[in-house]
Amino acid sequence: MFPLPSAGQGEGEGVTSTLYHEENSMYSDIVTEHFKNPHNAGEMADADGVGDDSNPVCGDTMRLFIKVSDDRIVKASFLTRGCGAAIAASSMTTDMLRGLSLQDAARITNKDVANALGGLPGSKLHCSVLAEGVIRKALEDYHKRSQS
Amino acid sequence: MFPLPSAGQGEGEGVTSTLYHEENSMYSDIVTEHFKNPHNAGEMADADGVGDDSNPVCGDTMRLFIKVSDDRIVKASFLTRGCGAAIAASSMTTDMLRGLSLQDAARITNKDVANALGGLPGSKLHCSVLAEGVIRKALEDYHKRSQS
Amino acid sequence: MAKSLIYLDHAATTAVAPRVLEAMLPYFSQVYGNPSSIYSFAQEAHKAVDDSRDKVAKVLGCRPAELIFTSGGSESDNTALKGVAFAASQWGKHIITSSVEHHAVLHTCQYLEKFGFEVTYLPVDRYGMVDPQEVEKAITDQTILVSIMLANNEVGTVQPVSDIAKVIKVKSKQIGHGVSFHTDAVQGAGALDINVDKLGVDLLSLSSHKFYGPKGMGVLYVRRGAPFVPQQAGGAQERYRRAGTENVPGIVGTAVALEIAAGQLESNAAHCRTLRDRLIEGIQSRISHVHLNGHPTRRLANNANFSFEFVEGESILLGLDFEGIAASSGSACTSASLEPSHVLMAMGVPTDTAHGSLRLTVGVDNTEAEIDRVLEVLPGIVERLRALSPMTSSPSR
Amino acid sequence: MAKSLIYLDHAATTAVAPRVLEAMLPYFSQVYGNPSSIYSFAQEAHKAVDDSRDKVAKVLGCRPAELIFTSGGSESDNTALKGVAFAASQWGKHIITSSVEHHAVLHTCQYLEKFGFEVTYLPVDRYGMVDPQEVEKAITDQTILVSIMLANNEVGTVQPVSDIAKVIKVKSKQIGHGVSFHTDAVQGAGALDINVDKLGVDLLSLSSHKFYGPKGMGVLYVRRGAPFVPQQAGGAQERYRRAGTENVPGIVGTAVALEIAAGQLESNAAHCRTLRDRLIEGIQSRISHVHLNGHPTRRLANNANFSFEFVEGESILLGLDFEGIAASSGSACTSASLEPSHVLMAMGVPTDTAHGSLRLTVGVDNTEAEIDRVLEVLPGIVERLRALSPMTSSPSR
Ligand SMILES: Cc1ncc(COP(=O)(O)O)c(C=O)c1O
Ligand SMILES: Cc1ncc(COP(=O)(O)O)c(C=O)c1O
Repeated sequence: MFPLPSAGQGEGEGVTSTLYHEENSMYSDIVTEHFKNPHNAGEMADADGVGDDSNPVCGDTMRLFIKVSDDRIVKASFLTRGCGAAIAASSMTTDMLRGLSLQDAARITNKDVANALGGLPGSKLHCSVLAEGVIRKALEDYHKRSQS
Repeated sequence: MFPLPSAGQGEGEGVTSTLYHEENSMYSDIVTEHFKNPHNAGEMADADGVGDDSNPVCGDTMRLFIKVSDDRIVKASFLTRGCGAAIAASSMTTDMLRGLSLQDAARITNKDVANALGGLPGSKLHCSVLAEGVIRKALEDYHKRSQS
Repeated sequence: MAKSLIYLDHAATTAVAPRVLEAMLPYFSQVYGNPSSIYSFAQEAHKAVDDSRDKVAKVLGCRPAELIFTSGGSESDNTALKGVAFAASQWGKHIITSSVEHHAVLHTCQYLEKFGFEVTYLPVDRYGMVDPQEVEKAITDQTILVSIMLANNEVGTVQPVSDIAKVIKVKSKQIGHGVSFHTDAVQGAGALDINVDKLGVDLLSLSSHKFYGPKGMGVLYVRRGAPFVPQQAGGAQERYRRAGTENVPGIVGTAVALEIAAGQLESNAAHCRTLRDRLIEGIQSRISHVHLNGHPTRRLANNANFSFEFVEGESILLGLDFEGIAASSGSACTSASLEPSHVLMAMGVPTDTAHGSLRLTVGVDNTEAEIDRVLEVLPGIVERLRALSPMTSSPSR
Repeated sequence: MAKSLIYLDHAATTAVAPRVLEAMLPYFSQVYGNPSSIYSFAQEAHKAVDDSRDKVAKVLGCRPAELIFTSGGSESDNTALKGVAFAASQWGKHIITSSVEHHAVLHTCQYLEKFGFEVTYLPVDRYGMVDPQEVEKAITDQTILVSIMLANNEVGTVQPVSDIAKVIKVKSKQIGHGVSFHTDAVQGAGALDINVDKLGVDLLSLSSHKFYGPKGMGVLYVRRGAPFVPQQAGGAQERYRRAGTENVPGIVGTAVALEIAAGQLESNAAHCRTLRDRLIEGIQSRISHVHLNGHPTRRLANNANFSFEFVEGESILLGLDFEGIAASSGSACTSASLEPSHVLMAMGVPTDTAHGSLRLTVGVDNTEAEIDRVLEVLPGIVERLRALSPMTSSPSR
């Protein structure tokens, strides 16, 4: 009468492996500092590219603004609704972008952002993924605008 | 594939109700005293009746000797291999029997023995049952002998 | 740890009260005997367990033998549900619970689903309340168990448990077999009357660290005669219902803590209610675009739960943390699951709003000055975060 | 409690060591945060749990993530068996264990039998040893789990666990699917090497109060990749493998106790062996009709277990108790079940002899003087009881 518990209950179950926050003894000093005093926060009225992204599950929402001159990012700013890691990742991203060529900017990965932050807890890595997302979208937006 | 756990696993399962030793905050002072200094211990060479009984599960074994005169028990002694409660119950039983008419002796129940001991823990009540058993058997033995 | 910590997360856990710790201490290294051993030294420990059981029974208004000491609220919930389900399955395999239960109940239901049980997850209204009539409607002749919490851990809503009990009793007669009623009273202990007969429940879960007792200790009440299969097999402890050498200091601490909590129920509630209301009024008057989650009146005396629009709950927590204030959130980002609080979702709170939730739960040691400090710093934190938010083009702050 | 208590029941439980209690104390009322909370105050508790896990992992030679903190040896055993059985049942429903396991294993097997699992209870030899070849023979293509204890709690016999592991590995390849190997190492911790790779086990149970840690705490090791369904559902604690707010002081105490135990393994064993051998020799030379139960050499350094003919074990215990000596028995009358020890029965000890069993288990704090005191009083106690016994018409005492 009691059927076999259906598959996916074993160790392999996604939930067990992805959500473990063993390393999550919370945030590095860099994250804390960027959260407390975010760099380059705010709208940029004269942006050349804007990237919007959000994580449908956790609801974090980022908007990245870039100002480009001679294929180089001369200014970047952000608006973010999200957890401490999301805000710090946004702030760090704007710092990292400033002065980069568009090519180099396109090469920034979520790992780079997380590393620059001195690491992120496992359950917060999706925040750096979001940062990578808005970089790509802002660059796309810039390219689209400059083509038209 | 997993069948219903078979019946008898619920609360009613004998094991749950009978073996609880909640009250078993161990022995009364009377039990302790009788265990330390058992009364009327030892074989009685000239007994008029001997009763043997044992509990097949816990292995406790009692032997009760009685000396009868004018339908009255004038002396009782015991040999017991058993726990503290069993030894104390044996000792108490010999005390209780002394001076009783055979009729009154036949009326002694395990409850009487347990009560006289100031109570027994639930898991030790079977020791007083054993005491009742040897009384009956010793009386039977006496009657059998006196008939022959 | 800042010396000036303002602890406003009593629903998450509480400190062991000094009197409780004091009562526990002798049982670690002095009266350390195993309660199952027969020599007199160990019988002291045995007696401590018995006495503690008596104390807890007094608070719950039950027999000592109806209590099982467990390792916490989660074990109590798991054991209650599995214990009844596996014992009563000959009558049916249908379980009713609510969509706002603690995960210890909900995930156990999911576990049982894999064994062929069917579970109805009842909806709640916008305040998080279960409607007893919904329970009534949901009961079928296959129903064996209903589990509805006494008070919600996130939003503090107090459920109409005794009304639900009445409904179950009537229905149970109609369908011709018993329907056991379990309540997760983990958040109710120390705040509400948990007399099992007044509540009308057959099983009830407690977790000691929620009422100034030790972590890793709980209680499960199982009414005499209720169907129950023990879920931890082994030795004869707890009347064969929960094997394992007893956590003697934990049991002693649980009983003392519950006794104190029950004795101070009224005064604690009054103290907490004053602070909570000061918090609610202060926040609502100082910050715009804020919603109080949970029931306006039928809520735990110590619980204030808000949603702040345009911002994320964890970032508020972090902001408070840097001010030495400990709070909680039902927001996605504080949990490993990333999902927004299932409780707020069930209450129909919009996802975006749910993400901005903050829970402040006060306790016996909190002061008005502490509340005022929160009211001083919180508006600035929210304002700052809203300034960062892409959702507030120009929200009226 | 007599001041002069001579405690010789370390297999039943031990006192929390002073250093262990000291390490635990801050986590009751000071660093009391809930490890799942995100503010810095609670992260201190989180870190304490992480650090403790690392310490335990070091002793077991495993990854920290392979450890689950539980509420004791019984929970560890129950969880190990059910966790594997319910996860691996697609490969088969056959479990192998021995007839001398602790009830936490045996009764869990019986629980699983009600879910359609089949259990083979292997016999042991007269010393209580399991033969690895018997394990080999018992494995079928339906076998998913073998559970054999590291050392027996009653007679101290140490099982050939690593040999059994080898046999299982070979057979497992033949039948084409994994066979998980669990060992109940509750009596082994602090006495034997419990490195999981050297032992070759996939799951291993510990109980903290057996090695001078707190009661109500245990550890379950589950090798990465082993089939496992969590048995306590709810929050995300312990990697979703065991829900419930962590018993932080208990976890800290467990780790410190295990660290100390592992560090003093050799010296403790030597100390205990000396006392134990003094006890064994002294008793055998002073009392007739006495048998040493268990293996003459492959036994725990601290365990001495005897059967005294013609008398009942509990009465000896009681006699010793009045002399301030705490001991244990496998005799019927000390257990609620009345049955004589299933371990002695499985070893083929005659029922009558089994009833007269006495277990003395020494510990780090025992002294030679204490042993000598036992040797002084025990012969008189046995003699007195034999004089009362109907079985000794005139035994040569
Ligand atoms: C071998 C063995 N396994 C399991 C247990 C159970 O441990 P606990 O009572 O701490 O749950 C014990 C101790 O009683 C034991 O000796
Ligand atoms: C309502 C409710 N039920 C159950 C639990 C689980 O309790 P514990 O974490 O002590 O196992 C909690 C607390 O986390 C709770 O708030």
